[in-house]
Amino acid sequence: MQRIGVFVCWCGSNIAGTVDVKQVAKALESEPGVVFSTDYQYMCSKSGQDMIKDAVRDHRLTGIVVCSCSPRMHEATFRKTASAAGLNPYMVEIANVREQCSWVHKDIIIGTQKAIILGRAAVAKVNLNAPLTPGESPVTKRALVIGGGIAGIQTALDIADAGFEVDIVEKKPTIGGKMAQLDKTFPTLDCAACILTPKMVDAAQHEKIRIFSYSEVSSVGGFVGNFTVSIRKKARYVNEDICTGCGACVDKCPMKKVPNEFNLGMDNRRAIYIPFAQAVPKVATIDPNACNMLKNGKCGVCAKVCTAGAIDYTQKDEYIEEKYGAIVVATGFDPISLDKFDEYAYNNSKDVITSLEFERLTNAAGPTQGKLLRPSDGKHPEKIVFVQCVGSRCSSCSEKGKEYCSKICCMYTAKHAMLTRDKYPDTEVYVFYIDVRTPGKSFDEFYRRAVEDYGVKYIKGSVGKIVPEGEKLVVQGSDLLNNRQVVIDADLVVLAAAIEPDKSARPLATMLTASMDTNDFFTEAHPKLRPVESPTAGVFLSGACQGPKDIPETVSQASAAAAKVIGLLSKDKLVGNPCVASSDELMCNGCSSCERVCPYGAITYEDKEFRMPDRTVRVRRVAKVNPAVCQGCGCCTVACPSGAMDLRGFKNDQIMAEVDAICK
Amino acid sequence: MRKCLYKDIHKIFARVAEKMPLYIPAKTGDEKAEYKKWSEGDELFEGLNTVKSPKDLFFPQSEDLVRFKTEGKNIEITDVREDKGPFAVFGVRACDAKSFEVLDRVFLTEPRDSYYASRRENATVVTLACSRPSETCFCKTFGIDAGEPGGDVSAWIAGDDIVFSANTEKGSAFLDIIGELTEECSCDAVDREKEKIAVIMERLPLSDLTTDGFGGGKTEDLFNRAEWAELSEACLGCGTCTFVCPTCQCYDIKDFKSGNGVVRYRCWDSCMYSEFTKMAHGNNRLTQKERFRQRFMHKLVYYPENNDGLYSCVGCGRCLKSCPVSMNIVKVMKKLGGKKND
Amino acid sequence: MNSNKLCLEIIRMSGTDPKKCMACGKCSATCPAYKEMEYHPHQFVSMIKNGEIAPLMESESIYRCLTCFACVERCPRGVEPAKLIEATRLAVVRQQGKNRVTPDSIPALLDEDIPQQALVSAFRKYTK
Amino acid sequence: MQVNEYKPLIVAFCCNWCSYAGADLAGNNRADYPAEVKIIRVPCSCRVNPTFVLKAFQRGADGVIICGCHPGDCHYTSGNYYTRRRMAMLFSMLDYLGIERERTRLEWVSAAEGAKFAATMRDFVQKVAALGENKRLEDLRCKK
Amino acid sequence: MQKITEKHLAEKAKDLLSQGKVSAVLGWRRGEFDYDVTPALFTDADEIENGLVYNCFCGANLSKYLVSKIRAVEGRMLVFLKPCDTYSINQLFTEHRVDREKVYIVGIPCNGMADITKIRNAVGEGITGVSGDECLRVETLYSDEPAELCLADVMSERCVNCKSKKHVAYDELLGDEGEVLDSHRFDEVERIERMSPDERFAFWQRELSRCIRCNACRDACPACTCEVCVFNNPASGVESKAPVNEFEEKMFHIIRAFHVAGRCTDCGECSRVCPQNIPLHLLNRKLIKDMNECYGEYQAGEAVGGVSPLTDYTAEDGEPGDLIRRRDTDA
Repeated sequence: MQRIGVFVCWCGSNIAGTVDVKQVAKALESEPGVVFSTDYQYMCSKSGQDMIKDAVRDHRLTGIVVCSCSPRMHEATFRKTASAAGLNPYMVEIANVREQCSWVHKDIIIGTQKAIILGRAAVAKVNLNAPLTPGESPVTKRALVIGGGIAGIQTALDIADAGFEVDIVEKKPTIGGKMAQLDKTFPTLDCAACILTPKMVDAAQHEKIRIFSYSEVSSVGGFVGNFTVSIRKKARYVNEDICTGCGACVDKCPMKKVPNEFNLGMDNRRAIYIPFAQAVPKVATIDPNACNMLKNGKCGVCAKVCTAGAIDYTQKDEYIEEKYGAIVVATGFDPISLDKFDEYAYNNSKDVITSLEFERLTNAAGPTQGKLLRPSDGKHPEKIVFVQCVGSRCSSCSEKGKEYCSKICCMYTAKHAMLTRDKYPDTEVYVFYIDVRTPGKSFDEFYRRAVEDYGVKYIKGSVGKIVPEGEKLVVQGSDLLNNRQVVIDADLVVLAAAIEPDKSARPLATMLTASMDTNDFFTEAHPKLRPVESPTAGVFLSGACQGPKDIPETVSQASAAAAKVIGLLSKDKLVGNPCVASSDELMCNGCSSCERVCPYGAITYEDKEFRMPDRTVRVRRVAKVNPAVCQGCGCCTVACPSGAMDLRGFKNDQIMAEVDAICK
Repeated sequence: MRKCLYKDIHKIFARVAEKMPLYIPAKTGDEKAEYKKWSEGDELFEGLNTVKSPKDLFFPQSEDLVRFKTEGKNIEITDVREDKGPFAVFGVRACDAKSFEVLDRVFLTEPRDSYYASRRENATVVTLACSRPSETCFCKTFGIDAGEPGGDVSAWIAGDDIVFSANTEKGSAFLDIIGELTEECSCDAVDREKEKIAVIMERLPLSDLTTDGFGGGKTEDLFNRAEWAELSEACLGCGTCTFVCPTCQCYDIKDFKSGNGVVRYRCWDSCMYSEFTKMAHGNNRLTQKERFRQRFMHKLVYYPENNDGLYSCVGCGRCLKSCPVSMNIVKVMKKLGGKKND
Repeated sequence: MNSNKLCLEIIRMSGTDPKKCMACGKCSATCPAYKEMEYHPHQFVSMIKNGEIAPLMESESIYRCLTCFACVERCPRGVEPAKLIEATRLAVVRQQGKNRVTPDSIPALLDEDIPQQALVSAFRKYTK
Repeated sequence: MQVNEYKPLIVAFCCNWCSYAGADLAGNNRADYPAEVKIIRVPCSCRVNPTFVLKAFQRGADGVIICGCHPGDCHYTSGNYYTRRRMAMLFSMLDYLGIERERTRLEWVSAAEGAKFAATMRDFVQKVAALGENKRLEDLRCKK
Repeated sequence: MQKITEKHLAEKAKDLLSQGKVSAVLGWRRGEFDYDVTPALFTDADEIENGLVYNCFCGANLSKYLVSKIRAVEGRMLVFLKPCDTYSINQLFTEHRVDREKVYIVGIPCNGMADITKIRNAVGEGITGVSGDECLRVETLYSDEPAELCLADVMSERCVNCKSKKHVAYDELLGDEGEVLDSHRFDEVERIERMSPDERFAFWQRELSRCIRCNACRDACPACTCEVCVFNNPASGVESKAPVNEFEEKMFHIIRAFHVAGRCTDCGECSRVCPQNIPLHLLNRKLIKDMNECYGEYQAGEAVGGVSPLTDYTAEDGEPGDLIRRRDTDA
């Protein structure tokens, strides 16, 4: 049985004005468990708190009920008071007799009656309270960033600058991501490589940053502060530590016809290759699907020419296990496949290209050394049609397109159109648009310049079909403003393909137990207030893996995620919320209902041996709640059919006792 | 003996109901029947067995015993028993009438159960002989004569008449109440009816079932028999058999916290439940096999051992009809009866 | 029936939802009969959405639509303009005496180049 | 309100993050609502077990209202979505059993909606009062 | 179509036992009468030959037994499952209550099970023999001529509205595969929905007041496999052993319906075993119907794994009021 002290606060006249506090204190004195009951002008004042401390000592109180303002105001205060008096802070309950009573009810009789009932409910609850101790878990002061694009690089740099070790895992042979493939960046038109490559170098040279390129995460265990991650370093058949990146092997490799993925297959590379000149790490990688030596043991030229002796055909995939306190997902995006959009003839004509391909075509380091030439015949295109919203905002064709707006296409299309007109003023440039969406600093001005200063012809409407005819592409579209159908004989068509999360994100989300939306973008812990955190504690989101983003947005989110990680890693220990769910394994059926509704992936299962009453041993699957991950919503308690799952601090019997007390 | 036309039975009911509440078996839905308080329009259910037996009238499924009321730190205790006064129950079959004897031996021996006793004393039991027993009936196994149903008044439906015969003082008083609706008669028609019943009883599929191998003193023979495992394997552990049984008398006393006090009540319990007689150390019957065995050992061995050979099964056949998995005392008796563990 | 009610009826008959339209114009961009039509597929969508049904019902456009369903196939929002046009045509045909083709008019239409099947289906489609 | 008017007993389960804060705001704004409403704080509306609702009726409540964050705003991202499904099923089931549907309600009240909280409570109390005492889900043992 | 009889079942069982593929067989054992068959575990061929039965009284769903029985057996257990029983077993697999690897499922066809209460109502007391399948010959003590009954007329309520003749889980099938049926199983629910609230209240009051809380519905239910049922657990706040009053009667059945919501495969065992013939399946079906209408068609146990409507959500779900209002406008 508890020994409960009741403290009724006057809050000056705030409560005492419409609640007879003396009567409340007196009425609650006779409640079961109550051994002391009093009232005071300001319970939250120092003398009020001292009064509580004295009463705890004098009356050997085990529980406290404060009838005062909202617990959202002073629950923490009184918990500290209890703590100072040697009580467990969770033995305190607040009856909210100010916001819910004196402030909303004018009549003192009614107010007093209700205050007594609210007090009674709090007493009933405290009678069933149990001391709670928040779990503590140590924090591994290292972070993992998954994805080495601009988002991952920025996050890693910020975390490392704060003094924490960071590992970047990048699945490609080099970091840099999509931004490395871009030519210029909107709206300022500075060259992507010029602003990105210094950051790549910074990351490579940072003493706190390790880059695992050509690597993938293969499994994730543990929880916030204590993740264990297994990283698969794919065999690149080149000893990274020795390779100097001189490129001699690349020059001599006889396998010359391997499509170059960095240039989206618009030119070729060798079987041993360095993706691009500024690659980080600048080491060669052998493509095992193209290399003759690896495929049938014939060749070995690269090993012969490598003076450093870095080539190692026997290299195997290597698994590295590391511990981290925080994980940042920065897996980025990809343009969608356009295979299913027959009307655009993407698969029928080399001269129908995506915007990313266009970036490579105009990039000085691209397949045409920056000259805008048609992929089919290398001629200079005179009429170019840009088509926006290809696969975006597509609500009826989920199997081929995306329902959302890809956000960045309007701006890069304006950029492409403008740059084309700038470099080749003789070119006619058309842009088919549905809406031009340019919210962002200097964005609309940028688009207007394309129209007004560069004479790009924007047509409000869509393209219905593109038919290659001879050297031309016949583009049939609608011009809605003039209510006519237009036909343009174009030389080149550029499709602004929708973007989607990288394909590796889904399996990664499963490993991380991080939730995703229906489009496979990672879900935020709160769409407004916690936009860079995943609902899974310790997992943070950076860049386009969370939703379509342009570079400035990506970088700011990357830094924001870093700030959250730094906040987490600067703690020595994580003190959990003790009001977490816990499962009574004797009653648990192991049915997985709770796991399915847990937004945090806090529930796992284990097979446990039970000694049955008849002395047999039975192995049963039971749920386990990780208190460091559980946030205490209690959703699982209702999903649980057997009632094995309960929520500390808001236990079933506590809530039902409150119901009883109120309905008494 | 007194008789009246069976089609005028409702007049009898009306007359009795003027004097005291009358309970008769009546239909509750399309298919099942229950003992219920008679009111105008209710018709006697002519089938044999109600789902629940009439033991409900003396030992209801749940009854409040006492109420504790807390006011602040004071507790006030009130006896909340309902004293219903005299009542009559009509249409009780021989097996159910016999079951009262089984219950009496439990509740009326010291310490006497005053709740039960009061209802028994207040009740006039009018029985009715079975002219069309069911294939599940086996009262004969326990020496019960379906043609001599007993109780305070025995009744037979003989031809177009219903014939009454008082067995006790309460019975005579009952016949006085219905006196002017009935006329004196000889016992010839009843004797003919009894003979008919005796013939039918012989024809029943379970008429050859005997209690050989059971009874007091057989604990050691039966307790460790291997067959219990197979017999109990389908048992779901529900309480259907116990709750429909006229002789099962186990109950639990529980407290219900009403918010403004405590209601102490008792309710039927079932030895088939895993929580039955659960104690601080846990449960003494650990598996369904043991719980299953308990129920039948109690009916066929322990009870007769302590009650002069009286079995606490009356062969009413309710459990045969109600068990969700069709496991029942007949199957147990056939499997274990007459054999020794060797 | 007033024009708004008729529009709702046409929407119901077609089983489509013109409110889903985002005015991209892809239906009209893809339409092979565009030049033959006074009102184009996107106009059907927007006019029916806005309750302007009379001009459409009076227009020859409803018979110029080839029902090739290119717009249905291409529409990124699942609005399915051809179904709206079809429903409009039905609404007209259902009116008394509004059969587009009568048995008498068939002989005049006979032409070696027209497959007989086309006539049969036109007859089915354009009459009550 | 008149003195002799029938006063229903209302149990309101409020989620800590939105609706309880909304009730606090109603208090801050001195927005009047009937004293028959008694609030029980839960971390999230998804903590409310259908059993609690039934228990409240058993104990003598005349109406039960559950308040949570607006869909999409749940502090725990998805709790209120589960609540919505569970309560839709519970309320429908009660309706199926012939129990007055106005006795139960689910409302979304944000921390900024003090006025909505008060108005909702006023409306709910009025609707429940019009039904009179809860007879169809009462437990006579719990009556005084 | 080959007709599958108990002979085929027995052959199959003996076959698999002798091959050592299974070490025990879960089936139905012959009783005293033709209709009182009992679920049973067989381990040798003779027992199977003499005891195994399959007729229109084998209504008992054997899937739940696996939860407890499978522990007692080394190796795999053969279980005979009717189409509707296979949904239950899938649900048990989903909930990790039965290990798939330890079960060998032989799917058997089912033409609907007979309800002995209905037969009794038709022919009266004293049933001494029931034979036949589509057409039943019922012999009684009180009539020299056997009565002829059509199975369809005395079919269990749940079989009248059979939802599926298709086996959704099996290792082997005896006979031909059936199909999912358009069962009209919600017709009765709709009929109740169309009643006025007062009529509905009276209807359920009448039905539920007969409850004797024998727990047969719960103990037979393949979804009720909790280690400790809340109604047996004093700490749950709802524990009770008797239908003390109207509230308790309702509370028990509402909570039970909720605990199995989204998990109930609508196998109908609850109603079959109820000694008082309370149409308990109409509570579960109501929830199934509501969930289907609100959250898309869902059949528990149709496949292993996945989420049920109450462990899932979409942002566009309707509000509780919408559901009831919509019904009002429909009515």
